[in-house]
Amino acid sequence: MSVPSAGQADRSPVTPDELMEVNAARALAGARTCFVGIGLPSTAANLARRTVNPDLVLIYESGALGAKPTRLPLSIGDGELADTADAVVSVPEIFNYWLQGGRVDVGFLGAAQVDRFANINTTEVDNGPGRPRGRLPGAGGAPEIAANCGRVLVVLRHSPRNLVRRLDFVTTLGHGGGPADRARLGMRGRGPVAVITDLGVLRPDPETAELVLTALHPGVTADRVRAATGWRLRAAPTVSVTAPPTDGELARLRALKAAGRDGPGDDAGPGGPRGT
Amino acid sequence: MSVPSAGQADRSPVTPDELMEVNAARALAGARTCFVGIGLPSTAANLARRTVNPDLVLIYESGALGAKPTRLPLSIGDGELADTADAVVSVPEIFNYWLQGGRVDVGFLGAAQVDRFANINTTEVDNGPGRPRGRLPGAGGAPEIAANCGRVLVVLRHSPRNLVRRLDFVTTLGHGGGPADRARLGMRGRGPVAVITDLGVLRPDPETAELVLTALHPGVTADRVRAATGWRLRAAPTVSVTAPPTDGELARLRALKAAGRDGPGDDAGPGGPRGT
Amino acid sequence: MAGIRSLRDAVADLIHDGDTVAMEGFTHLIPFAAAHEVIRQGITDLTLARMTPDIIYDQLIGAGLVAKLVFSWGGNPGVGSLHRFRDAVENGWPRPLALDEHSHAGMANRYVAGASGLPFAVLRGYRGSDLPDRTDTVATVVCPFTGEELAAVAALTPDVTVIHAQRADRRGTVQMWGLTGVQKEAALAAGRVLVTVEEVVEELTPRPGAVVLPSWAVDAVAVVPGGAHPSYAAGYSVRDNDSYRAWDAVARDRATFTAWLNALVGGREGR
Amino acid sequence: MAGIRSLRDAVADLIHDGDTVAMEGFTHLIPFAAAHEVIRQGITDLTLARMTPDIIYDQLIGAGLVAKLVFSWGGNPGVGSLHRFRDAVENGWPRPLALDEHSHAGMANRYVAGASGLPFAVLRGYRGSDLPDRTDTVATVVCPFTGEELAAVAALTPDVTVIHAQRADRRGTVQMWGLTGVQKEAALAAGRVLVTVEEVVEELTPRPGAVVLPSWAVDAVAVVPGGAHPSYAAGYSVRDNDSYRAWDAVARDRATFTAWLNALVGGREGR
Repeated sequence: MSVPSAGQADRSPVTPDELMEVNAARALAGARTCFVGIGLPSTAANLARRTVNPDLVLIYESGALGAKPTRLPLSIGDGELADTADAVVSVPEIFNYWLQGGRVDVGFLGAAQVDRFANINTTEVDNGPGRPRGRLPGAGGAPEIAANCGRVLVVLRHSPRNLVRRLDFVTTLGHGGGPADRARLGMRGRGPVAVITDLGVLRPDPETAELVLTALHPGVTADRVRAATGWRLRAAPTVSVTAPPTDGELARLRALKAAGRDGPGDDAGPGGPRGT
Repeated sequence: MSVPSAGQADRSPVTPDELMEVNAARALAGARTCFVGIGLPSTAANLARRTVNPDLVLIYESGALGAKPTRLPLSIGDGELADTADAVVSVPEIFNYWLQGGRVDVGFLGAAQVDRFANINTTEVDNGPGRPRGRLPGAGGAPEIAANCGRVLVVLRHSPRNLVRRLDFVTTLGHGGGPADRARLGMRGRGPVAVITDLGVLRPDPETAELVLTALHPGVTADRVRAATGWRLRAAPTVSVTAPPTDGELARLRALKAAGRDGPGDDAGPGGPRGT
Repeated sequence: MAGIRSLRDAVADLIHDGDTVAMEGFTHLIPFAAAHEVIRQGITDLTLARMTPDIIYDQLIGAGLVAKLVFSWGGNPGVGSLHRFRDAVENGWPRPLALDEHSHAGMANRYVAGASGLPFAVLRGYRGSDLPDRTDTVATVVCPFTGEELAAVAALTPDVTVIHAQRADRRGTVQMWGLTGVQKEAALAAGRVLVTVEEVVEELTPRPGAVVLPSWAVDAVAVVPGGAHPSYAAGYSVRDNDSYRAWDAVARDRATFTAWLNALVGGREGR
Repeated sequence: MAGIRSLRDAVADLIHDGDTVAMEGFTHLIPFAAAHEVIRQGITDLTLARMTPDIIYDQLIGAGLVAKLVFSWGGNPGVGSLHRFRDAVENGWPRPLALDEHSHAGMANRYVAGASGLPFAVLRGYRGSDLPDRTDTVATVVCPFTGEELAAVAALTPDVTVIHAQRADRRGTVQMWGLTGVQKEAALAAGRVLVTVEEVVEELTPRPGAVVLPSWAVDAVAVVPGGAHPSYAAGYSVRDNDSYRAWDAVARDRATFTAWLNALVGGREGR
C-alpha cells in the first residue's frame, strides 16, 4: 500500500486523536481476530477493517463473533453487532470458549491509567488527602482480555495523569513489575505489546518490560512526550516517526466517526477510558 | 379416573411387560419434569403423557427439553425429539443447567442389574471363573441422573440375574449400603423410590433403605417374586395389588408401541438395560 | 409454572426487602419497567447484581434502595459515568453502598455456577489484579491433574432474577433473541424468575438465535410493551441513545435526580 | 481458516497414526463417511473419544485401528450391543482395547474444559460409583468457599475433532441445527477440526436453533452429502434404523464383519 502524505484530499488538519486512531488501526495489520472494547479500540478496529485488515474478525464481549458493523457502535450491545455477526453466543461462552479458549489474537483495551509496565487501572483514582477516591467504571472484560489474548494493544490519550509511575489500583495486569511476572503467573498471552497514544507509541523494552518510546507521531518531539508521561520515560535505541495518515485512512476514519455522531462512543464503555 | 377391569375392549391378554409399563407410567402422576432414558423409561414416560400426566415435561439427554414425540423414539437422538421440543440445548447444558441445576423432578432409569439397595450396574457382569467379564454399555447419564433428580424410578424385568444381592460393578449409586449413605455423600435428590418390574413394585424400606416388596401385579404371588429375586426379599407390612390396566391405558400403550414398531427400543439406549 | 401477571402484582409477590436481585440484559433487553416498579413500591435494602449496572441501577441506587452492588463494569455506556453510583460510592449519598466487584468473566462464571447447582466456578482470571483483595467471592483452586493454580469464583444465586424478553406464550414459556447476554444463566441461578415481555403470542414460532426459557423455569410473566426502554428489544425497538445521554444531566445533580425520582414515584403511569 | 478440501486429502492431512480423535454427534450428525475414510487409509493406533461410540466406533475398533477408547455409553442405540467393541474388550480381538470410561456428564464436562482452555471441570458426579477407581481422569476438588468436595474431570483435548454438519459457506463457516449435542465443545477443544457437510451454500441464512462455527475455528471442510449415514442430518435425511439393525448381524460375527471391512476398503466408493 502506498503512503501518500496526509491531508491532500481532506481540508481539515489531522488531529492528535486521528493520529492515535489511525496508528491503532495499523497495529491490527496481520491479526486474524480482535477482542474489541467500546470507544477508541472499537474505532480503531473498525477502521482496520476498512483499511489494513478487511478480514479482521471483530469479537465483542456482548456475544457477537465476527461483527461487521456499518457504523461505529455506540455501546457494546448495539443491535447491529448481532445483526451482522457470523454468530451470536452467550456472554459466558464468549469469555470461556472464545477468549479463555485462546482463540483471540489481539485484545484491544482502553484505559484510565497505565503505568510504566503497562498495567492498567480502570477502578479508582486517588484524588489526594482528604478527598474521596474517584470511582471509575471498573474492570469489565479487561483482566481476562489481557491475560488470554495472544497480545494486547492499549490505546489512550497521553497525559501525566493517564500514564503514571504507579497505579492507584491494579485492575488489569500488563507486565506486572518486570519481564518474568507474566510467566510466573501462568499468563498465556504475551501481554501488552504497544501503548498507542495521541503523541506516539510506547512499547515494552525487551529486557525490562518497561514501556519506552518507540515512535513519535509527525510533528511531536520526544521532549513533549516525556513531559506528558508520569515517569521518567526512556527512548528505545531507535525512535521512528509514524507515517502520516493516508488520504484513504483519514477519509474512512472521518466517515466512520461522522456516521457514528449519533452519540459519543469514544470515551466510555467496557474497556474504555475513565467514564467521566 | 375410574379403573375398570382390564381387557374389556382389547381382546389380547395383558402381558407382564405391559403391567410393568403401565405401572411405571402411573408412577409419574404428579411429576412436573422427567429425565427420560430410552427404552422402558421412554415407553412409560410417553404413556404417562397420554394418561395420568398430560403436562409431564420430558427431558432427553440429547438436548430436548419438553419433547412431545408422537410415537416412541427409537434412539435418544431421534429427530422428532428436537422437532417437538420447547427448546433444544447442548448436551453440556442439559447436564449442567437442567439436571445438575436441580430442575428435574423424576429420573427414570433402566438397569442391567439392581441390588437390594437399588444401586445399579450397567457396566459389566461377572460371567464366572475363567470367563471374561461380560461388557455392558456403561454409565451413560445414569450416575448424575440418580444423583441430581428429585427422585428416581427404576424399571427392569424381574429375574435373579437382574435383581442381585451384590453388584459386579457399581455404576450408579442408589442407596449405597444403607439409609445414611446418600446424605453422607452429599447427594441432593432422594434417590430411587421405586423399582418397577414385570412382577410388582419394590420400594426402599424407610428404616434400612433395603428394597422390599410393596406391590404385586394382579395374579402374581409373593413367592414368585421372591424366587425371581437374587436376595432374600422381604415384604413391606402391607403388600398391595396394583390396579389392572384400564382400557384406556392399555389401548394407548399398545398404540404407542405399534407406532414404534419400526425398531426395538425397549432394550437399549443410555439408561436402558443390558445391551444384548 | 409461570403465570401471566400484572407487573405490579408480580413485583410485589416476588421481590422483597433485603433480597438479592439480578436484573440482567447486556445493553439489550434491560428490564427498566420492572426496576421502576421496584422504585414505586419502595422495596429496599436490596443487594443488586448485574454485570453492567447501567442507568437502571443508577436509578435504584439514587433512590436509596440499594445496600450492596455486585458488578463488573459501572458506566453509562456510550456516555460516561453513572453519577448516582459514584455519589453513593464516593460520598455515601443517599446511603453507603457496599461493593462486590468482579471482572466480566468472573461475573459470568458466577452465574454459570449458580445455574449449574455448583458452589463455585473455575477460570483463568484475576491474576495479578488487586480485585481479589477486596472480595471474599474470589479464591484459588489447584487443578488435581496438573497442579496449576486457577481462580475460583463463588456461585451467584440471586433470590430473584428479572429479565425482559421479546415474547411469551400463554403458558409463560419465554423467547428472546439477539444479544441474550447472561440472561439464561442469571435466570437459572435464581430462586425466583420474573420476565417482562413485549407481547404474548399464541405460538412461539422458532426464531434464529432464540433462547427459550420453559414456563416451568419461570415464576411470573408480565406483559410490558417497551419495558426495556431506553434499552431496546431487537425486533421491537432500537436503543434510545438520546435518553442515555439525557440521563447524564439528570443524574449529575442530586436535585435534578430527586425531581426525576419524585415524578416517577408520583405518577403510577410515570414511565 | 477452513479450506474446502476433498475428504481424502483432509483426512490424510489432519489425522495421523497415534492421534486422539473425537468424532462427535449425539445420534444425529455422526460423521460416518470420515470414519470410513480413516479405515480406508488405515490410520491406526488411535485413541478415540466419543460419548456414545455407536456403530461408527464399532467399525473402527473392529478394523483394528483403535488402541484406546474414551467414552460413556457403548451400545447400538435402539438395537443392542456393539459386538466389535465387546469382542475387543472381552477377548482382545483384533487387538486389546484400553478404556477410559466416564458418565455422560463427565464426558460433556471434559470437552467443556477443553474448549474453555481449562485443565479440568467441576461437577456433581461419580459419587458412590466404582467408575473413578478405573480412570486417572476423575478426581476431587474442594470448594474454597463452602468446603464441599466435588468431582473434577480432566480436560479432554483431542488432536483432531471430526463432525458432520448440514452446510458451510465457501469460506468454510459451518452451520448445523437440530440436536447439536456436544459438537461445539468437541470442536473447540481440539487442536484440529475437520467438518464434513451436506452442501456448500452461497450464504448461510440464519436458522432457528443453528450452531455456527466460524471458518477461523475450523481447519478443513469436506463436502460429503449423506456423510452421516446411517445417522442423519436433520433437514436432509432421516435416521436409517434398518441399517442400525442390520449392523447387529454384521458385527456379531468376526467373519461377516471382516467381509464388510474388506468390501469397504476394497471399494473407494464403498460407502
